[in-house]
Amino acid sequence: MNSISKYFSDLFRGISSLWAGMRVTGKYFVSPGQIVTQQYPENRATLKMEPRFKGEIIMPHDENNQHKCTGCGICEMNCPNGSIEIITDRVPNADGKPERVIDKHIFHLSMCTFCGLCVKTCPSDALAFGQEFEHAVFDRHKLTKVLNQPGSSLKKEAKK
Amino acid sequence: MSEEIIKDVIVRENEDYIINMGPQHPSTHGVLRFEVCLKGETVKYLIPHIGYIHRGIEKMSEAITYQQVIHLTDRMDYLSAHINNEAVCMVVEEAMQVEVPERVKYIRTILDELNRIASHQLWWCAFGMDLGALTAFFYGLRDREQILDIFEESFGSRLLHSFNTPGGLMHDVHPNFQKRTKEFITYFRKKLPEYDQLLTGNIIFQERAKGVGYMSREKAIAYGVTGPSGRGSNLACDIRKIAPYGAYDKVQFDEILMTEGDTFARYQVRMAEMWESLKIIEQLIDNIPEGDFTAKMKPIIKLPVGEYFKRVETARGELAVYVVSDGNKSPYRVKFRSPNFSNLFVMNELAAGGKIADLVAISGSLDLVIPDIDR
Amino acid sequence: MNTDMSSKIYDFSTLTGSIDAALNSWMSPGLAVLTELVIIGLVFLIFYALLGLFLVYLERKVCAVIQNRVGPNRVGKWGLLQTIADLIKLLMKELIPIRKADHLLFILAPFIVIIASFMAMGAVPFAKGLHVLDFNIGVFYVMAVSSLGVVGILIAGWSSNSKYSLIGAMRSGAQIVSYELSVGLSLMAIVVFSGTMSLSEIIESQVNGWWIFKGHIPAFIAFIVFLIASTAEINRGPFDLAEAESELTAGFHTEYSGIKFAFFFLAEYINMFIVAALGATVFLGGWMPLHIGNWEGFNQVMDYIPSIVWFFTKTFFIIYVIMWFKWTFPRLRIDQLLTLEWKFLLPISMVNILLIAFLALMHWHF
Amino acid sequence: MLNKQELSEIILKMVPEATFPEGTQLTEVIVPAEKILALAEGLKNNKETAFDYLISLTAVDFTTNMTVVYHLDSTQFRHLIVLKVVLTDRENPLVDSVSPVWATAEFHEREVFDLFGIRFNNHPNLKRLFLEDDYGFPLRKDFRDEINIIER
Repeated sequence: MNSISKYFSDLFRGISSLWAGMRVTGKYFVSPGQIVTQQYPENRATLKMEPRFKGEIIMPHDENNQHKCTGCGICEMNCPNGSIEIITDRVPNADGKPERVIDKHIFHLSMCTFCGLCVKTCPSDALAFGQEFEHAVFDRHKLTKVLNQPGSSLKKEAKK
Repeated sequence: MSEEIIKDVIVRENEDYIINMGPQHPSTHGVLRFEVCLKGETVKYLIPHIGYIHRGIEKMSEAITYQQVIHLTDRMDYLSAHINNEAVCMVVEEAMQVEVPERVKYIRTILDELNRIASHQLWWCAFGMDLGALTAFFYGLRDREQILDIFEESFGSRLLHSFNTPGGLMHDVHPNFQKRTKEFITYFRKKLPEYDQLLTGNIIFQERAKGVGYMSREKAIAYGVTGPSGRGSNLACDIRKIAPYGAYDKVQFDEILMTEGDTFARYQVRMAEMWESLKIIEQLIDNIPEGDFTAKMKPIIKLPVGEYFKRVETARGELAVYVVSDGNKSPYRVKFRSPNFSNLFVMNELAAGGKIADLVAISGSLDLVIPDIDR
Repeated sequence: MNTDMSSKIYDFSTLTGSIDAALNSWMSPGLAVLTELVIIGLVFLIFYALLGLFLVYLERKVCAVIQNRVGPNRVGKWGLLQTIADLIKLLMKELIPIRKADHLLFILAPFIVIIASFMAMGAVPFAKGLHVLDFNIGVFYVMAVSSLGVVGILIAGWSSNSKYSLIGAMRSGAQIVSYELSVGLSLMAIVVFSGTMSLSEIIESQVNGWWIFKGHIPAFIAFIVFLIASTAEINRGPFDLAEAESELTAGFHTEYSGIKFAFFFLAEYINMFIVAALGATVFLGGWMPLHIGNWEGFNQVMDYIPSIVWFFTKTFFIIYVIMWFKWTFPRLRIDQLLTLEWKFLLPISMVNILLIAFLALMHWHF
Repeated sequence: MLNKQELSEIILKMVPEATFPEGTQLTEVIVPAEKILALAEGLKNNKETAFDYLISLTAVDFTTNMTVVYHLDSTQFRHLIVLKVVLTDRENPLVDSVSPVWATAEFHEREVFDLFGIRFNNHPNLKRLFLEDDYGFPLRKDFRDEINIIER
């Protein structure tokens, strides 16, 4: 006899478990307020990324187009996959002695894995993470960026 | 493929009915190919083929410094990226006898547990989808977004976060990290019962999962299956209990062990582990000690000559890092004992005799991440 | 008493009668019948296509809201043109010929599936008087025709020369054949109650209350069995083993592309509509408004809602329940599927038929 | 839970030629190649040691020799031990396979064969795991591949 009662108890337990699952989906069907989708292209104006978001590597320039990169090449050494190339040249400074100045700070965004070692190990904190994340381009070479803007120069400050 | 392999496949082909599940297949969660020999619906035997995503991480790490190896390891098991990074950092710290500040231990353990919950959530989504409950996928991902936002706010990246460096953390956690984590705990405590209501209690799900893919404790030990998959067969292999690291010795949590050893047992272990992780975070989140977020470390790290070994409990099992150092700034040899590599090869024993649908359920319950297998 | 009540419901046969009279006045009777057939064919084709597209859109929206997403909202006002865009895309897709496939059968399979659902659509009573084929064996006809679809699926699985589709076809063959038993038995329950097999007479017999209320417990059991078995019959919900995404990628229609895939896709949704319409007609009284015993006022008010609205609300309610099944439950394994049918549904519906026959004999139903 | 002293006594009883290097993080044992299978079975079946869990089997190329490293653990006592087999022959390194003792060794050994070229005799099916057949053995120190690997 208990096999028959087990048969029916299985049946009702099964149906009640099915109904429990349907209650969950039913609850979400009747509450469209829970929809979490963000309409990405439309909400581009209001979309603000976190301040620490690792979008890309940038070299911040202040108002009179000066940056802090001395061209020492420590970031180039620390980059695991060689996505930074520093080109420096010798320019005689104020008192005539030739001094190393950064010419081009080439950054291959296509090879960068955002590990952040360059930003961390830079002695003069010249690099930082930008929040820009739309990097889709049609031509691969556009991904090779020169971080120091043309006509920018080293920001002179009291030696720490 | 050389002729010998092609000839070998042809010979096997005309005897048995062989289908290839993978490398592009919805339920292999990555580029893994199962060569399945079928008799009608039942599986006779199964040969896993791997190597489609072998990047040679161990070879690469012989050419780069210890800090740079860190961000290679979170490309191995990308769902427990933070735990992998922490493993390598701890090997280096122990080798250099550097004492990490208390604050770093607390933060690392909280982030490990958040990472474990996020990984179990994604496992729950994929497992539900494998068995056909497509809605489970979206509920799991919706809740996982909360954790990824917390990570994004503190680390800057959601999945692969190189936040650990030997000696401590890259920078300190975000000021409202604690507030958001506590919000997440209360939020997720309301959502977890819904997971059980939707899938665990469901009679169809239980029929699909109970009694499928039984793995005895001896077989688990023989094949080196660790993590929740091993604990489903009553194998106490939780490294957080055996060799506690970080702040695990200051926390009360119990190791979930199931005895049935089938797919449903492994499922229950992971579901219960989510509750445990919430408990661990709750005990730690309020008393993170003050202090600096990294110990003083020289820029070039050179490990003293010798061999170092560290074991860590990732979301999928035991990750062991074995480093041989010859004194200069990049390791002489690094071996990552990845949990998925051993968990994978028990598939043939579990799937033989079952149906194709069981094969999908078993591979889902073993929670395989393929880049961790190939390294 | 019930004749004058149903007279107040708008009768489409007046409309069809007037068209018939107009046609006969213009041309010879033979030609009139021919043009009527052409008109019915055209109306059906347009209705078929629009309904298929709308159901696909409805499913994607329902599933989206259940899963906390928005669903298609880019093409057209609320994404309404999405399915039309999909259809055009599928029309433009190249029909990839499969090497070493059995070409005749490969092309024939989608047509068999479409024809089967077309023929079944003919016998559905859309509203009072709006009924294309009113056989006196309506239920039997629909059952027979809907089992033609499985032949198309088997041919598709076999002829596309791929292991996955062969497994998918074998699975769905076993599934549909065994679930037709329970669908048949659950429809039989109401045929025993109403005494006739013709769909319009079944609806007439529900004038003083739908069978699901009049037949109380056994009719409710038959309705539940019908819902489960018909979801399995159309390869949907927890029983979609034929095209199980996670195991067989796409089952029997893996190799199909372009419009041939669209045929399978559309046929699945039209089958869902047919099954829902059949359930609504037999259990929930088709286009018959909700009448409760002798509450005159209430019945009068119910009659003002046109009968076609009644039919479509009931059908779309059942369609929603079928969709609700699909987006909640995991998939059954092939052997569990068959044990569910042979060990649970079949005995229950057999006992149910005995119970109903006894009730009908003793007139204990309302 | 046995400490280094007790473990070394038990091992010396089984394999007299075993040597125990000092100053290592874990207890290490260097064993001659032909004795490894016997020691493996002994350590697994011995009740006090019960090393039934092979954590990992790997190899290190010390240019002068190739060392196969076995990390063992016991699920009962949770004490760790590291076995090492030193192979001086670089052209055809050969060692007995321990897959009869631990099932997971079969695949670890295939990986070591794939990356180092160390052959394991009476291994059930010694084929490469990751790479094609004509590719060399990448983890050897003398491996050169001009196309893919850039020497920095």
